[in-house]
Amino acid sequence: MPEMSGTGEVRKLSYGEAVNAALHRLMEELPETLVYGEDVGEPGGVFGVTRGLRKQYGDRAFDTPISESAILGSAVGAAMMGRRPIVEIMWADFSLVALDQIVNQAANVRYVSNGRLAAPLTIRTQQGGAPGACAQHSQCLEALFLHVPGLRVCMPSTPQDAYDLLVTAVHSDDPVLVVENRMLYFGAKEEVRVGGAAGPMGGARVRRSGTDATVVTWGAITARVLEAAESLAGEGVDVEVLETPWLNPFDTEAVTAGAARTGRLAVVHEANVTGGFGAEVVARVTESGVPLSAPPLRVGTPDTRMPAAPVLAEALVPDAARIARELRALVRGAS
Amino acid sequence: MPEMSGTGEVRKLSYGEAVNAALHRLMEELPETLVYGEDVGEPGGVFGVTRGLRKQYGDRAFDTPISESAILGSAVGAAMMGRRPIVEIMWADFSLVALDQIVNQAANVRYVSNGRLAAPLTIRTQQGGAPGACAQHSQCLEALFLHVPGLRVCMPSTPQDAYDLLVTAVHSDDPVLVVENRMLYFGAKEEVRVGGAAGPMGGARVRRSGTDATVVTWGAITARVLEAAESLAGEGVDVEVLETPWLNPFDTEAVTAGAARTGRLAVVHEANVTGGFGAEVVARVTESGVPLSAPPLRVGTPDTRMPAAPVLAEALVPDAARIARELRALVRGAS
Amino acid sequence: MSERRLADLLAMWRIRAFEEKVRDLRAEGSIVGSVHLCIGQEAIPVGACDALEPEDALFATYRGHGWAIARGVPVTPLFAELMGRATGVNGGRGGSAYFTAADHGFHGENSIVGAGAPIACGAALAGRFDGSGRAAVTVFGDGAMNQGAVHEAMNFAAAFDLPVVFVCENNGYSELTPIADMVRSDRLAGRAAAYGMPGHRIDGNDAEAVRFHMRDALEVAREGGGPTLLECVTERIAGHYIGDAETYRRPGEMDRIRRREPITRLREGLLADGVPAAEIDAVETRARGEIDTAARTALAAPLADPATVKEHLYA
Amino acid sequence: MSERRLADLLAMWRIRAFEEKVRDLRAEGSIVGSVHLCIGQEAIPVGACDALEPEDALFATYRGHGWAIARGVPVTPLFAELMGRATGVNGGRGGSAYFTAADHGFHGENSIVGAGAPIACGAALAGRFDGSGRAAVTVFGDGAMNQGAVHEAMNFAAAFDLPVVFVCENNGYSELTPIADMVRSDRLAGRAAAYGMPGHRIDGNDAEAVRFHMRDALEVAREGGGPTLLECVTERIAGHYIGDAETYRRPGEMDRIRRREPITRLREGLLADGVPAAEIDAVETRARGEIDTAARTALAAPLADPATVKEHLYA
Ligand SMILES: Cc1ncc(C[n+]2csc(CCOP(=O)(O)OP(=O)(O)O)c2C)c(N)n1
Ligand SMILES: Cc1ncc(C[n+]2csc(CCOP(=O)(O)OP(=O)(O)O)c2C)c(N)n1
Ligand SMILES: [Mg+2]
Ligand SMILES: [Mg+2]
Repeated sequence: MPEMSGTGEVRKLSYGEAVNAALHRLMEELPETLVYGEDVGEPGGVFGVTRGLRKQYGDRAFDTPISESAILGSAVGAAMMGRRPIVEIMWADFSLVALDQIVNQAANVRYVSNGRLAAPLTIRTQQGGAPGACAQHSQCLEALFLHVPGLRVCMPSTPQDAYDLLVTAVHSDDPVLVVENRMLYFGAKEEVRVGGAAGPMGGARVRRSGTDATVVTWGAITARVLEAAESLAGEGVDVEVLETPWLNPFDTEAVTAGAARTGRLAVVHEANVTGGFGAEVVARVTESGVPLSAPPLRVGTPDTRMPAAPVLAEALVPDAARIARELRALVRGAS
Repeated sequence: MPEMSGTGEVRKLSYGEAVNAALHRLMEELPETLVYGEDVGEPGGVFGVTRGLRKQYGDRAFDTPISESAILGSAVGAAMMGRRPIVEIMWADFSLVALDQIVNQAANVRYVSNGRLAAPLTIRTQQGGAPGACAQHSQCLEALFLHVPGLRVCMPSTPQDAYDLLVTAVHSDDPVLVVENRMLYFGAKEEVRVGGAAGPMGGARVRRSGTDATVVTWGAITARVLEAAESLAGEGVDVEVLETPWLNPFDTEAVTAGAARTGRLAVVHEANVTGGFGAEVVARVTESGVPLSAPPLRVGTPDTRMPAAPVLAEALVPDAARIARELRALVRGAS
Repeated sequence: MSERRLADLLAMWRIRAFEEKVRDLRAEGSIVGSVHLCIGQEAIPVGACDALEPEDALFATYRGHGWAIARGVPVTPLFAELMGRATGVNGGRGGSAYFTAADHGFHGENSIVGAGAPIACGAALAGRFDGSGRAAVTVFGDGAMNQGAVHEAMNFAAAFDLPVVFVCENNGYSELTPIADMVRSDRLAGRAAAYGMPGHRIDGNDAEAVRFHMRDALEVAREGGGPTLLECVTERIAGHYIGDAETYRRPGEMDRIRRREPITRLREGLLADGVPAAEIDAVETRARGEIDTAARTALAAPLADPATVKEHLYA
Repeated sequence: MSERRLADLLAMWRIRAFEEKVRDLRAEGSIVGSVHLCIGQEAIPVGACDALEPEDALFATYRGHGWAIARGVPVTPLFAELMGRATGVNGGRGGSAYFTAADHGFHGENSIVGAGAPIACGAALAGRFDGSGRAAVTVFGDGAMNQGAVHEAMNFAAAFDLPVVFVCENNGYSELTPIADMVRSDRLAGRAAAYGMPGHRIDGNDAEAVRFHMRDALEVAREGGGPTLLECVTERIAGHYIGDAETYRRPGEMDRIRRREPITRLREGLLADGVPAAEIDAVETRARGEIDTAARTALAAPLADPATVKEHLYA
């Protein structure tokens, strides 16, 4: 029997199952929700994440043509009219054929109408590297969306956050982009508290406490950062790992406080370095005037396209060993 | 009679005329060039910048349907086959309907083919605020493109750079985005040296030397930064203004050296602050470990959409007075 | 019969007088920025909006002043919007190209070519679940027919039988470029067949013809028959935007356009039917009077308050 | 006559044997990542590529292994590419969905649906200036017909009379979704009329039919007549990607598909014409032999060198 509590029930779910559970709950509790996108209806999604919705909610969950502008644009229009569409862009890379509908349309509705109209749509997508994936199916594009005022963005990396953030996103009256990760969908099942009240946006998660440096990270690479941190602990290097699954709003205070406490800052993301959101984090902390005992550090994928051959891709995307090496140098001083 | 010299001829040209002169020269000296886009042929462009090309070069300059994916995609294909297309996206905002062709296509060709194919296209666009312009015609989007490895990006603000950078871009074997500005097109005529050899990419311009702070900037706002710097000079605050019209490649060394010299760093851009390229500049300088006597400063448009009413837009986009105020506080310490 | 035509005339004169006033205000500097007038195209919004119900959703383009007016948005807040007043429909944030007045079933202009078409599909889709019986109308130009988003929207609406009317105002030009040079056939209604939906090429300078076809299309839509494409053939008397030098006009073109334009035509028809000239002219006078008053009222309103400029970015 | 059909059979067997080997290599882990097989669709590339000249440019999709092979790209570097070898056509950087071999007139697969269509227009445009006489071919699926970029490309090519052949492989599905549910009519060739270009719905499981129509379309294109849309009706025997559970298949569907698939059909035709079974079976044996050797050679080549991973981002 699943454990019951005042704020819901605890279930053992993988990340993908947690997304699915959130979608079922949202369809149940918010009759305005619609779920649609390519293959999300009858087939239940190419990753199985929307399974069961079509059967249970009929026309409120459906498949679409391969028409990202129509998917996103119709979500903007339906949201303006009081629906809460949850649409899927199968890979973040594909959003680039229809970015106008996110940036020039969804993000503008509330502001330009002076608050008289709103577009509370949720866009679910997933991104990132996977063994053998090609250059057009590997990019981490969160930085593009984080430069767009009016659009909320989050990037859960745990089953609990996958559940919670999606619930918060769909309850929000703003357009929200939820960036998932296909490598996480089929990960280990974890205990997930489901059914509680929708939480607020924002906030950081202290995934590990430590005193020698504050390492800010988000997305699937969080696991590698934690692995690196554990291995460093064995050497006496003790870093704090702060995951920021909400990137807009971003918890600048938590990050700055962490950096102030430890005196060192690193940001690790899977996206390529130049123009990545890591730059924003570094800029915010250094602007704050917090004294750092070492220059801030960014760890990310070098500025290249993404090769398909695993041996090549692995040479680019930071792994735990490289992350540990760079953090060690940050704490101990460059060797 | 125009002054002649070994490296060309000097002419009095406005920014828009300088772009036009570069296009004429490129059509003349590189038979592989094509110039096309919406209204660029017969009408000579909505800003008159492509005037005369159709008459002079016939089919090599032409109008297109309102089909940005077809414009950009065909430029990728033509470039793969040895042409040097120079295509226009009328406003940078419109690139969002077809970003796929820039990011997933143009930027990938050389890398993914392991150097066996190339896509030497040049994309000309223009961006930024203008009195009364609406939210969908006002954005400064350079940061989006600067997060794309494989794509060169520049942003000239003077007639000479408008000429030189375009010549360099079209001579380059890489895809290059040249971001112009419609407010500059019809500015004052200046002496422009035309006809010299195509220069290399990159480099920074010391627009003003100074000892109290290094102010990095690009685009149309450079003029406001210089105005602010001049007004501060009267108060004894003496800042260096470094314009970086090439943003990829970016002259990190020049910027870091400047910051090392003056001990203070500011970045001013018209784009909104969060996720803007100013963050990257701050990150690069602080990562370098250059000691700064004050926290770095970013000045940009606050994170909002862009309102049409001039009185509202003016309250957002930094003017010389605000820039001066912020730089003064940087140098003198916050008041 | 002549009563309805006089009403059409008034509705068209309201739009034309508005646009002419806008041109004046722009010239004198009370309005700044890019403005796209619909002079010559007034019969389309007048005929079309007459067929709409209050719950229907209308999405126009930057050339949408006439659509806002025909939909019943009061002209004073429209003028105010153009002049950056706090009392503007968008509080000054939208400007000429982004009027929005959802409370009048006017869900916004749009200045990205083609972007309104998918959005309209969504409004229609919402109607399937909210019991409103809503139909959605999206307006765009001939040039927009070549934009990917419009194609996707048409197929999306057709595949799902969404109650959408796609109104293409074919005025022969995309900015400064003739549509005839950009397509093999500029009889654009024919494209509807690609999506299995009906398409009609109609006289866009005849409000009555537009009204008939719009009613018909809406009836089909509300009965579950899905979308229709209406290509409304028209011409703009004004340039693409205020300031357009119109060097692309061919000899005699403007004379021909002026002979065919909807107000002149309707006036001539009314005269031929025996309506006294004075009665007809009184319509123009009345419209101009209303418009003058509205413009003056708008001009007297306070400018948008910069202190509020960061509000409403998020909920 | 039976000679050409035997040549077609060999060409189709090469593709099928390649794809089946890929499936095995993927199962055993020598290939990793997402792979889209074209088993069942071989007649289209075989018929079409036979009509191409060396200077023509071909743009395929992620389901493009067969196109690369039919275009004459040697199979060893294709296997090598799939296995991340330095000797791969892209040095291992492209993988299954991004084969590129410009020196063989194969200008690349593409894994963004519809993106190749505008790019092909550019290759055709270039031919107008470089004296090559080049035509361009772009291949995409039924689902891609609903993507904005394809629409823009078709109009662009038609308006400018560009020598482009748009090859739509209508295999009835977009990933896991039947095209019939996503359009009002899944007879997609009819859409060509929207652009004023010819469109033909042809038997895509008959290499001879594809060859005929491709030749014809290329002739029109080279004579300045502009683009053609060829809807090649086919079915995929494999899933959308390796690993697809194919739960969307209807009862009896796979049996029907197997009866109609091009290799079985051609074999039966040859038998009916009196070609000895042994001669026919020898073709398969020969193809499998070549493929086995190529796969072994590729597997023995060195992996791509990580030290080179940052090269060739810029000129
Ligand atoms: C995606 C996009 N591309 C280009 C433009 C620039 N632009 C604004 S209006 C226009 C012409 C539109 O022509 P048409 O659709 O015929 O409408 P009309 O202006 O004639 O009413 C263009 C190209 C834009 N706003 N959006
Ligand atoms: C722009 C874009 N949207 C979605 C996808 C995901 N996707 C890959 S293949 C595919 C189905 C394509 O169907 P079809 O065009 O019929 O080609 P087929 O796979 O049947 O050959 C989809 C939706 C993509 N790659 N690109
Ligand atoms: Mg038009
Ligand atoms: Mg298909």
